[in-house]
Amino acid sequence: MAKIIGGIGTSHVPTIGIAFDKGRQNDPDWKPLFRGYEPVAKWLAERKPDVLFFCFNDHATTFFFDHYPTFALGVSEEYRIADEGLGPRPIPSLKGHAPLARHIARSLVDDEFDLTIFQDLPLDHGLHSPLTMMWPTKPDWPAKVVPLVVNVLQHPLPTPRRCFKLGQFLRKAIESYPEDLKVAIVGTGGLSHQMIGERAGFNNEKWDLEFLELIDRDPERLARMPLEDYMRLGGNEGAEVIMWLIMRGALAPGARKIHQSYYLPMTTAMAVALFE
Amino acid sequence: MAKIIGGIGTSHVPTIGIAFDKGRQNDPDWKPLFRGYEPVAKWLAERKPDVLFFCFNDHATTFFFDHYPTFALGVSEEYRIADEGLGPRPIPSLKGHAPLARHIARSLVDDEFDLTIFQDLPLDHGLHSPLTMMWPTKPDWPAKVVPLVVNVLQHPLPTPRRCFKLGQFLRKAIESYPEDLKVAIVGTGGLSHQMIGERAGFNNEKWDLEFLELIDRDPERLARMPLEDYMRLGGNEGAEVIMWLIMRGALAPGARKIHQSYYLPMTTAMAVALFE
Amino acid sequence: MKYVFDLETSARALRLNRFLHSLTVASKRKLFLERPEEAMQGLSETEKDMVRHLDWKALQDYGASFFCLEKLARTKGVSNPEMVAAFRGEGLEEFLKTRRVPGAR
Amino acid sequence: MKYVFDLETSARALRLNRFLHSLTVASKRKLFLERPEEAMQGLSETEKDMVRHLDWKALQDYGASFFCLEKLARTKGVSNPEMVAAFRGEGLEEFLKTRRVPGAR
Ligand SMILES: [Fe+3]
Ligand SMILES: [Fe+3]
Repeated sequence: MAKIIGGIGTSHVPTIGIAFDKGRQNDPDWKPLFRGYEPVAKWLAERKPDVLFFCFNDHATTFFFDHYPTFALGVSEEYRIADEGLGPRPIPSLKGHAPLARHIARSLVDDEFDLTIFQDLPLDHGLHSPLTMMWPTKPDWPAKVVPLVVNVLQHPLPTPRRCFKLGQFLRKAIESYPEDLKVAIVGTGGLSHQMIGERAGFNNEKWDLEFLELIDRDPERLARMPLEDYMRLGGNEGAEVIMWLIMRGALAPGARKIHQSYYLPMTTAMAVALFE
Repeated sequence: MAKIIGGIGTSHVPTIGIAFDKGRQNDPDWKPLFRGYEPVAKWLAERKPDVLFFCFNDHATTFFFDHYPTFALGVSEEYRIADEGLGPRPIPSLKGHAPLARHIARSLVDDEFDLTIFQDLPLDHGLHSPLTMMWPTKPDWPAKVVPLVVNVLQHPLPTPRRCFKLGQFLRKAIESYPEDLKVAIVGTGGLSHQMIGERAGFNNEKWDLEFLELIDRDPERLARMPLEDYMRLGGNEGAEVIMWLIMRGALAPGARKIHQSYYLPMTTAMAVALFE
Repeated sequence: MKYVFDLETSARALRLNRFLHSLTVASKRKLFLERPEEAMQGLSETEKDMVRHLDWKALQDYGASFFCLEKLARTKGVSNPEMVAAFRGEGLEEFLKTRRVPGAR
Repeated sequence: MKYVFDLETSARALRLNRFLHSLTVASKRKLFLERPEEAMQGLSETEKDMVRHLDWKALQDYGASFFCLEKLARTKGVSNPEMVAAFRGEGLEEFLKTRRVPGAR
């Protein structure tokens, strides 16, 4: 049977990917960020999950507002790297675990999650800007992904409670897959930032650290918070951390945070946390 | 406050629309079909709903399998008529009630329905082949629509139970809309037919009549039936009658069927029923 | 064979279904009717051959969605009863004999 | 103004956002860079003018999604901090003074 071996929460700021592509690992401005991901990369290299289940959002790249899903699950064997205006990043196409993804689709739809199913579409930095901090790209990706795209752009967004519940049923879906697979769940987004309006540039380090504590110790409390509170505390765009709740909901209730890093250089608080 | 004044269940066979466009109202082969819709057209002309909320499916016309939603709600002011291979039907563009549709979107997403939202996309015969049997097209449509597109094509499909529950929460959504509007709900699809495989051409009149009885008297029982039973009893494509359950779920529990017509000329059993 | 259009079938026949679906665009239909080989570029030889011969049963068994096949049928002036008859392994006239109102199509 | 990208905003600015989104296609970017007026055909005069002047604040207030604006910014070589500064009504240098690591962009 497939097994969830742990979870990762991570920012997905596009500049993370650009810093990687430009080889800024030792640039003093970026070094603290790269250092923060090292324990996660090491954990992945040692624990060798067969699949990373990625909860992230597309940034009006592949999905446009004429047809916009709340939760869209990818079921392809392969995903191209999307062009976001600078041409695709120079990294390999992603390998999808299609049989697991299709099993998850069946299980979640049966449990009354109204998924959109997608295939043969390219994926944007929401997935692969954090991925290159954690997984080698050469000679190729070490294993496969299953992408879940979440609407955090066009309101109404799914409620935090719905995200947490989706995680809980995702666990059931994965654990009922007959093949022996090791799966890690990745929740992306945040932490605090606001890119628009007079409050653009807003951050809230106090809330960020509280969030990093609650996602470990009391995710149910986060699940009960209305989305408006996330927007007020973490900024309009910072509310995307509800995607961490999907990851947290999929972990065993007794899972614990074993690593955390936080870096706030520019407009978005960049964080990574590892749960086991 | 908005109010649900009744419901309509109807087939959406494409030939219904073609028979209408070719003026076959008095052709002996089609006359029984047109007669069956007359009481419904009369009811609509008398009760004058401001909005028809339409539960139907797209037939791989507007939505393709690279990005396929379970439930997609339209929120546009206007919808073009789709080209399904013969050019668009010669009928006016549909007028959408965008403010009501957006209110429903917010209410349903808040109640944990994971809707896809669409706008500025054309609609196919799933909606307008029955519509032209019930509403005048000249000088223009008499009122507005809100379209809900349901996946009944690519498995996994939503469960019958989920469809019924969606109807119940749709009722809550509509009744909480502040403006005084009269809304009728239309559920489309079926009845028995199978278009593929060795069993292509299959019908089951006995099951059809039972379904027409249960949707009136015991929709909860229909909601408990697994999808496989619908496919076995009504044919693979006939299982699309689960969309009638959304309509039925949105009606007051005490609503009763006040008209029914059934005609099985060719491959699909064509039915229409009116509830108040 | 169960003929349920599931995610496995959908993935397997995605390229073919995408071609069939593209016939909802008037300019694609025109190209296909006038220069079919050019319109079918990108399909495999097997796929092209089934389309060339309007081999409805083979297309279905390969994984074509009935609703995508309808686009090809409309483009080529073929009715649904003709397709249904082909799936049953019958001719149209034979199939129509099993129907209550053979004229209603 | 709350700057929540809701369904009302989305509908109001759909045409503009569709144009911005189209810049994810390399050939559209090329056309826009070489013959902007041709690429902007279909936009209203107001919309064209905001794009011509890269008036980030006006585009935002009109209903452009930040994530669609990012496509225009990448195409024109503008960074996110420049856009954020414009939304705040500041110059880039002024904005960077408020940041902990001004080089990290
Ligand atoms: Fe994001
Ligand atoms: Fe149908």
